[in-house]
Amino acid sequence: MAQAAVTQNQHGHIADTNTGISNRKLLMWVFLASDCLFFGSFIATYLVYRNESLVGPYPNEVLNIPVTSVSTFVLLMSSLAMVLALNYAQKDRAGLARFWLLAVAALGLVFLGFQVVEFMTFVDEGLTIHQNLFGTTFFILTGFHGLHVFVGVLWLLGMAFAHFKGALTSRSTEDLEMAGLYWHFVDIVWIVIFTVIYLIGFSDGEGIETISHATAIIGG
Amino acid sequence: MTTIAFPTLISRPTSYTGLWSWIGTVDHKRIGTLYGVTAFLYFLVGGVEALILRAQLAQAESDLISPELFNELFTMHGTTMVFLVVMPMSAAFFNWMIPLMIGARDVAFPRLNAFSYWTFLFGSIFLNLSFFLGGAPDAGWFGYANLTGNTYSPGDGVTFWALGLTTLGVASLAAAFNFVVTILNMRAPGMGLMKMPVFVWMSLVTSILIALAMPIIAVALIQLALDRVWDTNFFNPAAGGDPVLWQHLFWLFGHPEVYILILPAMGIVSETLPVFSKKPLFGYPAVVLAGAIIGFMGWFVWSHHMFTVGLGPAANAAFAVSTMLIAVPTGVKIFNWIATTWGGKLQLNTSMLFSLGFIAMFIIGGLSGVSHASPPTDAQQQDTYYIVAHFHYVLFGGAIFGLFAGGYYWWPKMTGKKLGEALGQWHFWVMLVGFNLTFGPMHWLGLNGMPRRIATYADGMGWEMSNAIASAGSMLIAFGVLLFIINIIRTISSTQESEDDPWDARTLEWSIPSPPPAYNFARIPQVKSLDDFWYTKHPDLLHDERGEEIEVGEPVENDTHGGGSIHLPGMSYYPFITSLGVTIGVAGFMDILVEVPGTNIQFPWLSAVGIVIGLWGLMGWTFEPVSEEGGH
Amino acid sequence: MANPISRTWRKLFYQDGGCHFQLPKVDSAFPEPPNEGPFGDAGPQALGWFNRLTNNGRVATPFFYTIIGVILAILTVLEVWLFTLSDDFGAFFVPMMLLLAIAKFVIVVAFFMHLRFDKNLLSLVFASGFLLAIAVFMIVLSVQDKVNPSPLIAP
Amino acid sequence: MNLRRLLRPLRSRFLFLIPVAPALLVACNKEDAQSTFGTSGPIANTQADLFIFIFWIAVAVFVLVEGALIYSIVKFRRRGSDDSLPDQTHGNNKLEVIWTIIPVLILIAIAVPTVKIIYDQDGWPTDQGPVLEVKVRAHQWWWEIEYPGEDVVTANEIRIPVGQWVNFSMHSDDVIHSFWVPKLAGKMDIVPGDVRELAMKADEAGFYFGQCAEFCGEAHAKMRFRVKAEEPAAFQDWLASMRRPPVELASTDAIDGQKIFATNCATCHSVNTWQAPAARNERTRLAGLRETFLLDQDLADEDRVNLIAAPNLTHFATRETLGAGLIDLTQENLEQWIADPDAVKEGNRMKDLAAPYRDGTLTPGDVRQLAAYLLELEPVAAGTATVTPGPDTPLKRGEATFAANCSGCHSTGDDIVFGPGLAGISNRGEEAYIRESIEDPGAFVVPDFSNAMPGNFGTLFSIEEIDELIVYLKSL
Repeated sequence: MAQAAVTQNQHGHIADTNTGISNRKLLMWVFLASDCLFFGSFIATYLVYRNESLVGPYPNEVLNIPVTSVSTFVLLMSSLAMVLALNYAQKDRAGLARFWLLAVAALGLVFLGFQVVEFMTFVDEGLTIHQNLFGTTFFILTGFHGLHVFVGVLWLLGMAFAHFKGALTSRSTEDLEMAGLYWHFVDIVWIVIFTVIYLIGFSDGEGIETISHATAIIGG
Repeated sequence: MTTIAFPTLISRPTSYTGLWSWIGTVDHKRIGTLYGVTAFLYFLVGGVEALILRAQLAQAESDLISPELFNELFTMHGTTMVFLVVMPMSAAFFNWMIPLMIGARDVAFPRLNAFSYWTFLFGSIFLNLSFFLGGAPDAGWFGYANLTGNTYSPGDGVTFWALGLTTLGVASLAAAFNFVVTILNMRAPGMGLMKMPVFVWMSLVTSILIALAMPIIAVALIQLALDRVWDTNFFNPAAGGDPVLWQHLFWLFGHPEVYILILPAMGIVSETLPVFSKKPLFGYPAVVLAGAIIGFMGWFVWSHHMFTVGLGPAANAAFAVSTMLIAVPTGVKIFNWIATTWGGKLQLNTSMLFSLGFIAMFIIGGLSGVSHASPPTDAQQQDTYYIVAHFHYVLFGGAIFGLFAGGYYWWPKMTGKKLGEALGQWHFWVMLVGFNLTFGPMHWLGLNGMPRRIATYADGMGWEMSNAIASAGSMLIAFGVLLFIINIIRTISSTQESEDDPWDARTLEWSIPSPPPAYNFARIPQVKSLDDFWYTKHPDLLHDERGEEIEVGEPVENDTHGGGSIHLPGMSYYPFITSLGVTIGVAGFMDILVEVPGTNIQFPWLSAVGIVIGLWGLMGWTFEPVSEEGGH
Repeated sequence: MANPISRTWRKLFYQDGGCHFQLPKVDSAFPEPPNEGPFGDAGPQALGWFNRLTNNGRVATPFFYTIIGVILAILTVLEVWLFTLSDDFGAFFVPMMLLLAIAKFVIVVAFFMHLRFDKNLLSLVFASGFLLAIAVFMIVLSVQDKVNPSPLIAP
Repeated sequence: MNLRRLLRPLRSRFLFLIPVAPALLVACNKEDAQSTFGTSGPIANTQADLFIFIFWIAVAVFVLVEGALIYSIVKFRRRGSDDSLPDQTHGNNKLEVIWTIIPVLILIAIAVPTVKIIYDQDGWPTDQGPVLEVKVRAHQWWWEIEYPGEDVVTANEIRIPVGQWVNFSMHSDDVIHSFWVPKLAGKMDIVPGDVRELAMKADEAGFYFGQCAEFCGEAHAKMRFRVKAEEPAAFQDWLASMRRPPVELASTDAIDGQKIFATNCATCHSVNTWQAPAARNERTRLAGLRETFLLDQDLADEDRVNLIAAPNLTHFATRETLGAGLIDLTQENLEQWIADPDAVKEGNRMKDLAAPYRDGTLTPGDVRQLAAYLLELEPVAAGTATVTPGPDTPLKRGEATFAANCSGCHSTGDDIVFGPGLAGISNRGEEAYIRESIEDPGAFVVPDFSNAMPGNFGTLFSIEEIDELIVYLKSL
């Protein structure tokens, strides 16, 4: 029992900390706050260069909203699967937890598949990272998001296969919770990207300064 | 928790001496020492670079070095001093002192801490390798686009710069996360946030600033690197890209960075002044609050670096006002420091002299700062030596003096020996005189119209005398540093031990032996008030001036970890390996891409190697138990 | 909790957990840190409204999460549907889209990422990063708009 | 309190003031060329005044705060081995409030005039007569100057009239530069892909020093220039002289130098923009280069750098400096410059681009002759103009375009310079053939010739210019 207590302590047992939050969870949230600025910079770059591309293809010529809506939906549902996996793990139902965990990874892979197909289609239509500002900012922003998803998938698969049974039960759900927080963050970044770049940005290239309208309305 | 054996491939380090023990160490004190030694070596490198620059500028029409070399040297001088000296030197003090000051046995994530150091070391080595591999970066430490593009910087230097700084950013971020968690979570029982030493407070603010500012520069550097390696268009005017965006991203990071550099020094003097005045810090809540406000307001002043870019009168006016406002909390700090000395019994030893020198020089830097917070006057001062004078008064007279104060103050804590006082006094005065000789005349130079970053200047501009004085002063500074090195060597070779608490200090780190044992605190202290340790020593002072009794805590009877024995995390090579992988992974984006057959994809093969190494390190890191079974 | 509706609600959506989020009391040898002074509780107090709105210390059931997931799905469908009608909304389109995105964002953060159940400090940490990003990049966008109204080739 | 007694222990430590003193004595001499004091224009005057205002406030604060600090150090230093503890004061809320509010008041005193001046100096006053527009294009590492509406193009020396507001509208064709004439106005950065404007006025005649203030690469230190403010009449004379033809070349060196110049230098350097059409062509040519530079994304990086327009040398001998305000214009300096430009200004691209340097065929004699030629490039005196500008016909404009862009390689006779002589070209084919040969030189190449003609004339010239060029060519 002493052994178990020590191990728990090393994992930042909640009782040890001043805030009552385990070290790792606090670390994760600080990291996520920091990552907000990371994606914020890329999104801001995209918005600064809205309607500034000198040559096409412009967003409305290549963006495929129906397809991306499906992939957005897939990612959103993966978040649901993630939270279910964690919930079952907390209830010591390792089998169900692993099932949902694999579902998350699978949905993540489907999302990545959509993204690969999307990128290839865009390149076929002449949009590359060199082509114009839209290409540069779009590919690098969504590419970095895709990279985050990919890392998340690896992490989750690691949790599901390589990691031990203990991690999927209530005795040490924190490992899973970390992965979950990361996964949900990747999802909310996509929520912003989907709205700002796909739905709002679809009209770009025709010189509509919609964002400044939005800032005017929201700010005023 | 079930532990499944994982083929970690290498056995964990066990010896506590020798080279391997340093590579595998996760002890915050050892890592702090590594940071300190590395930063000091880079201080010498950056100093030599500065001396060459000053030698070139000592006289008009000088052709001692080529303009190309001059540009490389001033770029690397700035980059080195900011990223490889002041930041890691602050990190050295963070590492050493935060756990000791808050009564913890280590930082929250010891292995992550080791990872931060090694990543910093590898990144800095990679950055400096550029001198030998085709030319150092020569576009300035601020790297303004589009001079950094392939068109105008065709060599590899700027790519080295962008990728090197990205690596350093990873190191800083990991360290910052670690310190935020450590400070928030690992305080001794009873040490509320408003009972923390000011140094810990400033470390917290600094770490939060790093955590939030570093991602921005990382993105800017990634964009720059992609522009150079993959021909993207982020800062390419030919495709409609706007070089001003770089300036926004850079200074959005760069201004918080200024506070990242100065706040640790402010924290240090907030510790030394009360100790050597034998008085509590005057207005502790105000000093803490001012530091936090500086940290917050520092986010909304960045465009004052861009007053001459032509952002328009509205933006200039708004940023002028916000910039002036930030002088208020800074002033509050200075007034509180002076009030701390007021009515005290000042012990004017070297550490105290450096602290007072910090205040004196920082006031000058702050006042010259106000004059370019005003865009119309800044229009004449921007990009001149006046600015060079200003920020050296803030960052040399400020940050470096503060770090020296901390060095002299904590040296006995870290090594168990006091640095020589006589040499120390010489060191301070030579440094102070040299510093003012070097950077004082630069005020005149700037107002006399001498732009920054010029490799040479014409005769007859009225700049000769001031430049000659500045160059002579720089030699004096070098002499001062030499005295410091001699002092270190003499101290190390001497046998005279210092007491555990030679300064009659106030904070928890002095309550344990010097140098501290590996486990820091045999008993975790129990804290009841600010400066708890001081009141344990001076129970007669338990009544403050309002007549309220200040409580003093007793150490916690039992160790928190089970069994009553102290448990320390085991050493590990994996942070080192992971750092190596990360650095190689980033460095792989240098000009060594191979084309994937049949496609037009440029594949950074070296990055793949780095990723493999990094993954191996991560796997080992994850599956290696924190400590050996039965190790306690 | 005599109210049958609230009882049903609790039955549907909450369970008493011996789970992770319900924090065990600290060890008695390890006393609760005393009041942390003017700033120690400032964050949690400022976010008290959030605390009151949420049912602190409870963990939801899979059914509850599914409901949240369905709501998110509905919001997404709504977004795409409104997008197809974007021409009808004119200047209101963008703020409407942003509001929907914010709603989804908040729901995921609050429920899926448990901020609603967790210590308020975590909300403070995340909000500081997120709101700071919004603030500074809004300023960048407004400043850049004036500098660079359109791609410009020197005449 | 006896001050002497107080200071005694510290006296030796104030020795540091002795070496610092010279630093304080080397105060600004406002006569220095780039001093920001002793200014000569309303913009710089106001900026200097505001600085002085802030300076005295800063001095007052400095004396008070440093004084308090030093007083505290001296008064409260520990004497001997006094181990007693001083009074343990923790703080004083009243003091905190006071020293928060006082700085706020001081800063308001600074902020109010600051904001007012920011708005005052945005643009120029409209009630002080017409404004002179001057276009500045910054290059690595020289300045191209144009007086729009006057058909005058020059480089590195800007002439402006005294007492008239001048608005500089500035572009950069490569990296960020910063335009700064300390005596007249604070600086303004010039960002590629955008326009920056800076208005200023010179109150007295003078030769004002200027310098690029934003780090712009290797020769940044040597990217200087001059602003010559003259009485309005003298300025108008100068403008007129820039439209007069050059004097007859006198020395044989100069005449030989002209030939060397035509074959080796004229591709980049224009000397004939005294003709109105040529001046317009120069602008078009530079605009074309710029457009190619900015918009042609397929251009290799090396080629992009090489798309360099070189300083205009029309009536070069009337200038006073050489190498972007670097050295005085004398025969000796000019020869040194031509013989080895890198020795004077490292980084400049002349040696990479001009054939004689690449081939190593530039002899000292050539250098002497070139310098002699350039130093004779002066406008004829007013009233002695022998050539009255003829009617501005398409033929004339075409001739000027040809002279500026083509004559380096093509003669108008039958001889071959680099390219074929063009006499009787209208007999060789239809107009469409000529047009295509200009726009796409590779299209019809006579077998013996390898095509060496730059392929970018189609983008470089406007349609009208090509039309005019064809009119001229058909007349041969």
